[in-house]
Amino acid sequence: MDIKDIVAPFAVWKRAFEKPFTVRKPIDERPGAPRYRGFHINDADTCVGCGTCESICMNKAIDLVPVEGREPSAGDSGLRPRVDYGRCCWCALCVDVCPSGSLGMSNEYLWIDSDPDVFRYVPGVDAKPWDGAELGYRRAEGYRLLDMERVPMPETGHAEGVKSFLELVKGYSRDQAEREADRCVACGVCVASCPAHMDIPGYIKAVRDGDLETGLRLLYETNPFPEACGRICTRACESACAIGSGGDPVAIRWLKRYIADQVELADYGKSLPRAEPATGRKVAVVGAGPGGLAAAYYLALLGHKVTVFEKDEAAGGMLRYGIPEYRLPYPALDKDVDYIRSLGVEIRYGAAVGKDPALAKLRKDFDAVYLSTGLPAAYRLDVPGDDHPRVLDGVAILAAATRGEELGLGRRVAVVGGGNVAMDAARTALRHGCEVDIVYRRREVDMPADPEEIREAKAEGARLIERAIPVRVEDSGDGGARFVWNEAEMVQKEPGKRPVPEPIPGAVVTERYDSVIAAIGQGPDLAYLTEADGVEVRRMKPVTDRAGRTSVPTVFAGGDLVNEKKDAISAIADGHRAARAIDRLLGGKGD
Amino acid sequence: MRELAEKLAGRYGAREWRDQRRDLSSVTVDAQRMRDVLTWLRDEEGYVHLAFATAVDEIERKAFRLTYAVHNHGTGHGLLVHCEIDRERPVMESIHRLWGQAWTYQREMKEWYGIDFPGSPRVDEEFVLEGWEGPPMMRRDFDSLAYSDATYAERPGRETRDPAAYMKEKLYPEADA
Amino acid sequence: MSDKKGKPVPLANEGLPAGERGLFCDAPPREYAPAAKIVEDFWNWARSQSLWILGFGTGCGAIELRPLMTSRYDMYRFGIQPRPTPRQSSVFVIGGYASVKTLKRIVRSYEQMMGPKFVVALGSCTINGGMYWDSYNTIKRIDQYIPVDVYIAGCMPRPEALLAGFQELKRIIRAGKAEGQNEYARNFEWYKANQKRVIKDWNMPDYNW
Amino acid sequence: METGILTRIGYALVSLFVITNYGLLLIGSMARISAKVQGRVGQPVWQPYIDIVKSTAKRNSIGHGIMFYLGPVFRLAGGVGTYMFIPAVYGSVLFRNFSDSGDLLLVMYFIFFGQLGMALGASEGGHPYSAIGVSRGLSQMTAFEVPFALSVIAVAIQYRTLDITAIVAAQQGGFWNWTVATNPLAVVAALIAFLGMSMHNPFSIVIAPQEIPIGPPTEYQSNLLGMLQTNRAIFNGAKLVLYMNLYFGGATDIVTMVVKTFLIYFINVFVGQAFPRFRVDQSIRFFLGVPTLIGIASVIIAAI
Amino acid sequence: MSRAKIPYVPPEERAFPDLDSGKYLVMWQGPNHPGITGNMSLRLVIEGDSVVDCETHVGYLHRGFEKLMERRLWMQNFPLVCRIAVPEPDFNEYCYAAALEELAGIEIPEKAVWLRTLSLEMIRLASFLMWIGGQAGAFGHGTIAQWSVTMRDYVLDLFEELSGGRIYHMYIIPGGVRADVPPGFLRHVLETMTVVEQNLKDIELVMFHNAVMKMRAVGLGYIPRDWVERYGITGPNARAAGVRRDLRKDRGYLAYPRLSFEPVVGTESDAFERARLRLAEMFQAIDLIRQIVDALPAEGAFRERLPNPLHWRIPAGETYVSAECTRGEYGFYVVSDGGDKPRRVAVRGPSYTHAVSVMERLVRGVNIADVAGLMVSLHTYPPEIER
Repeated sequence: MDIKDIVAPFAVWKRAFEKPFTVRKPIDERPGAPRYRGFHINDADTCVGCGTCESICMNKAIDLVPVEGREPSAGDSGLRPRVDYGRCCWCALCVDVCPSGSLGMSNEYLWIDSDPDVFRYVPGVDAKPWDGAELGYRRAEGYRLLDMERVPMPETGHAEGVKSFLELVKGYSRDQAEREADRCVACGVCVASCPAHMDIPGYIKAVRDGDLETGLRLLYETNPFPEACGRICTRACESACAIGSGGDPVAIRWLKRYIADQVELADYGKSLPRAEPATGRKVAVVGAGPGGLAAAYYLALLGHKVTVFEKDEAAGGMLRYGIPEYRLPYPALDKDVDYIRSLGVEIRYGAAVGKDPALAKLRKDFDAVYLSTGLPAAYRLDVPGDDHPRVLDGVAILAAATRGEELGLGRRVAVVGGGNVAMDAARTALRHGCEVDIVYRRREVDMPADPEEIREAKAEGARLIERAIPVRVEDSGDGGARFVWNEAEMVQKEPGKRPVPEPIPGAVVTERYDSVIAAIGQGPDLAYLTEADGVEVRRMKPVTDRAGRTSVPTVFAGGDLVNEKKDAISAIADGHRAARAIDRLLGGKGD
Repeated sequence: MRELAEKLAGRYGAREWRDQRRDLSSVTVDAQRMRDVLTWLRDEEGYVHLAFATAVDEIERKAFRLTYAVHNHGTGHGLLVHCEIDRERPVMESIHRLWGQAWTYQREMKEWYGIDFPGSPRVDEEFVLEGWEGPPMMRRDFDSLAYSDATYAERPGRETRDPAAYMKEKLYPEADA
Repeated sequence: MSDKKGKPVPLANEGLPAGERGLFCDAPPREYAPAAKIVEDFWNWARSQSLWILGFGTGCGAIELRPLMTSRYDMYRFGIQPRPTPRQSSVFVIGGYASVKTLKRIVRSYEQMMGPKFVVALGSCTINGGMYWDSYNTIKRIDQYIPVDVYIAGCMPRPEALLAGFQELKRIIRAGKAEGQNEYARNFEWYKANQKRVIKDWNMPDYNW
Repeated sequence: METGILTRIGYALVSLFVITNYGLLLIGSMARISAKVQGRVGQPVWQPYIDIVKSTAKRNSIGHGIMFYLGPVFRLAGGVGTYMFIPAVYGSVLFRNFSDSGDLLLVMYFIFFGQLGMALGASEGGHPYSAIGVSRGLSQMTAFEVPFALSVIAVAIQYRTLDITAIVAAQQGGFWNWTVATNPLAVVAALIAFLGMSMHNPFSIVIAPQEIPIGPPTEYQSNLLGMLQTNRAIFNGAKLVLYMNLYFGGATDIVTMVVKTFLIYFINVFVGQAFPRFRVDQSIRFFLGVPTLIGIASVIIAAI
Repeated sequence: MSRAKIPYVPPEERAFPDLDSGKYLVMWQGPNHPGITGNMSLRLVIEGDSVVDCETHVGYLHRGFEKLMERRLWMQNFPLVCRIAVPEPDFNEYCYAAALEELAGIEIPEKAVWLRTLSLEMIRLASFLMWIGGQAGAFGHGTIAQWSVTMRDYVLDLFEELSGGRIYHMYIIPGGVRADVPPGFLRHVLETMTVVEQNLKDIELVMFHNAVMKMRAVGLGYIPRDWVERYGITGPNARAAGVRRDLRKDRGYLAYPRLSFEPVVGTESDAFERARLRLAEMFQAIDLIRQIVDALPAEGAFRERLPNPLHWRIPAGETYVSAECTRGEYGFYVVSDGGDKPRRVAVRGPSYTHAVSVMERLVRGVNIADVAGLMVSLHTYPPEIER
């Protein structure tokens, strides 16, 4: 010990002459850092109520609760996360994981109360002083816990694809499928949007786990057309996908296709339920489209004897005759149909109900009849000259292409319409070497067709003419037709409704085409419904309840014939519903 | 490292040598020989540092897998020495005379897994728990959440909804009807 | 109240060795009526301006008490200071989760404090279990076992939040609402029953102050 | 000038009141100075008042037998007694207390008295830390009493009286008459003992929270604690006044008293902030070492 | 100062004093005791003023982490692990993340390596700053504690800026780190380091050239050199005993091989030496932080893409990842059975050794006033003992 040891400690007094370390008013002077993980904020309008925050929270601090004034809708469960500050640990994993990016944290950290029951609130709904805070924790730019980018689907390039009718989309490999399935957060928001309410999270989990048998079983619970739907479904589910609220939605359709593609038809029986013992009841299904066959499948499963009457020479309806082969190859569709037939469903081809046999006979011979005849009659353009021989029917063109007939479209083709049929027709025409213009009344964004279809049609060389109101078709005198349209502008007539195209006076365009394909919609052909059948029809549709019951107790109807959505999956859902209702009618339990 | 692996295999019948990293390997020996192996490793091979000892409940195999992590400061190599003991009558030889801190790990394993180490100091005393009446809680068949729910009161008023079920209830309630 | 075999256990200090009996109280706690308004108001003011924290770091929360009692935040200037013995302390800061083993010490320390005594509970764990909601060894709600005056949300609450919590506590004390001691006395049997439900080896007298 | 006994009692009470408040404010302000060294603002100067009011306002209290209650009473008696026999301000009627009735030995007895009373009471509390604290306190006290006693002896020899008033009187007339100038060694020994007496670092082991929370007063609470706190103020004041009288020429007016006692007390804080604390065996060894030698030397010097 | 060497007694050969003889007093130190680090307790048998026998009692902070981790997803455990050692969560985060990355075969980006190193060194500094306050406080030097905890707070400010949390940073996430450095952060780091370094110099002057401190600490808690292996002592406690062992050098994880530093080694192996060694390590940490700030890549990714955390499965396997924390070897032993939850996570906290076996040995014969100082000088964080 030396003298320094005694003197040096007095150096503490140096501090007495310096500024104290003390923060005078810490509560006011020290706000949380710009990145501070304080209390939660949520943009309740961006939030989709998927509950991923709830799933990731290891503290079970988050509940999904209904909030006032917010009802469930497509892609929004209507629920909002409620945080329990009796559980939260402020790890912000919920913020990092939030697919929509609506959840964040303010840098506010003061919440003091004597009542322990108050520490729960729905951020963004229950007003708090830190609502809308600028500062606070947000997930790092570009870094999320969830992968927001879809695993790219291997496809034939456009230049290559347009040359043939070979399937463009090649399908996921196992690794790709599992990676894509991994992106799903299993929130289940998509289920409501699917007309058939398929167990989407369930079969995606099966893909992830590599358990395709379970996956197939889940698919067939609600949809006996996985191969077809896995390719051409309008996939309302993907629009509703929570991951899609902040990135690419999970490729639900491709995953469905992956399951169906991977399992051989011969192996279907291993995982799918067997039909129940025969009930001895007979059901007739009119129309072997997706809706009719779906009904047939579920009825057959329930042990009923099903006979399907199909006017064409092959089963599949619009799936076969309305969708070009490059989107849905026939072997894939055959696989679906063959499995349904393997359950004992009998399909009578070339049997146009109404002519042979009559509906009345079916009603007599069978215990129940399911009408699923779809919309075979194309709408006309409804302009002067629409009876010109070069004005063709889009559906008919597609059917002809399916049958392998010569289309004879010529060199330049106009496709009028903006729906999927229009796109299919246009792309089919492109594959026949035509130059194609797609003429549509409104804008591209207003087109009812799948955006992907539009994009691909354009990529394959179709020219898109927007805001063009058809005026008339004239004969060009050289075997073609002159198609005249009036350019239009979009006018917002009523607030809240979608804008309406209004012709611009004088802006009339005339183009010469070899063919003008009208693809502006189809209507039903109800000729087979006679007065005597007693099925009430209103606005060209049989009147049914949600289960498909018509005014005649033993007659049911569904699919495009009655359904507003007019897509395969809705028809399948109708078929399934009707099958259950029919089963109940026939004395079963209906499930 | 190969040399050590061969020596261990030759002398003590060690098996399943696996190199996890450049500086970490694992090996399995018989439970009866564990003490000898550790003594040999410590005294002859320079594995003088016992980093930790713990157990893993291999409930499917009805066994406890004990892990002793020893470290050689000279080579910087770590070795996880495993052995398995019967889960029904878990008894293991104590190594508290080899390392001065080993008894604590053994006490922990006794309390947490119910593995007995005869002769280890204070091994029968409670370690971190007090008045514990349940089974050894680290065993995989002990359900912590169920115990917690049954024992400790929770603040009421929590309820959550599954988005899919809620949407079904609101949007298409008739689907099952 | 009954023991494991269903035999009723009287709520008292029976069963203590004769030598130890003198060390403990032989009557349950009683409620204390406040003094005349003006006197009580003055006393409450003094109580609020002289908060002595029991220096018992029961959980993680103790970590933020260190900054609070040192230069940066300097809680002394608000009349708050740590005190090593429960006898002299008036505020018990429950620093987050309480394991069963600690809960026993919390109860005992709390009972040894002289009234009026106040409890500040920090963080999620004291409100509804926090991170350890599924742990076999931590209680979920501290208010089942001792009365709590102020809760501070956070994990951990920052020192500033603690300070704000103490300000709130002061406000409550001045308003004469911090009557945890009386509440404990009033619901003594309920609290004891809750405590005994989770503290399995109850080896202390019921009246231990 | 002889005043009536009642008047004197009245004066003494006023004096006691003043020293109590002064002691409290002194504690408060020293806490602030300590805080400054530690880089913080520190508690309000009047915080000790609030603490006492708070302690008194406690609703319940726990006793451990009659000695437990008597402990603080003895301690208070020791504090008041010490003060009562010291002239706070030399020549002042109001602040002369009963200094003419007692002498230095009586005062030293009172300093002990409080400690012993406290020891008895604290031991009664039954807390092991109290007992340990008490034993430490007493052993440390015996140790620092050695240099202190030696220094007092030196002063007594130097001024040939045990009457404090006389000692003060002898130091009047400027700095060079103060003991600190005439016998600096005695002052050094006494000041070192003072560090121990006031239980500041490095001699705070008795009430050290980290080592034994918090020593003798572990079990004391409520109004008993309030009493102890009050006594701390009085006792501090008394000791400071005693030191001022013995070594620093006393005070002839209240301002001088305040300044001098403040500075004497400040020495404590000055040292206390710089050092950690001794263990009790170390502090005993320390007191019996250099300070005792200094004390002996001071006695020798005084004797010569 | 004489350095009394305590003869070596194996743990099983305890004194077991006859408690009924009336010679001894059983006294509990803790859990409610300001001289105890954290929340644990020592059952001391004392004779007069010195300790004859000691039993440690832990478990007051037992939350069952290892059980809870088996119940939670791999990613969900990441906010949990940092609570195991409250004053320095980052080592838990690093060990857990590194173990997962090793098992899952993930390489983290270069920038994350540096940011992890930065955060580990910053928390080392913060943790030591808190410790030095505790050490000074245990010997009664409250002034140092006041300063150093404030200095720690300045370092915590940096963490708050970087990670958004003061105490629980949850910054080192499996796959990398949570966020990039905010603008101006590195400047703040350097400024804070200057302040802390200046203050540490003051502390060095006051605390390490202090007669009373030396009297208290020199010779206290002497750890013989051969105990290091015998008890598995690591970190500063081992280095103070003259064992040159530092995982940062020996294992060479993260960016440490690219930093220039030498492990500090002591000789005297008592409380004072350990304190001095830790002070030197604080200066070393400041130096390392400056080196890291210089070397930190400005650009680049800081996190690797991970599978969806909700159903992340890690291939079956096991590993043990250790890191040099302020108290020694901190390690995570992680076993995966190929599922989405860990099969077993065992945490090796250095306090396990220091505060139980070594503490029980060292405390015998020590004055009860020194128990607190001794305990702090071994650097104990009870939560990592009981988890």
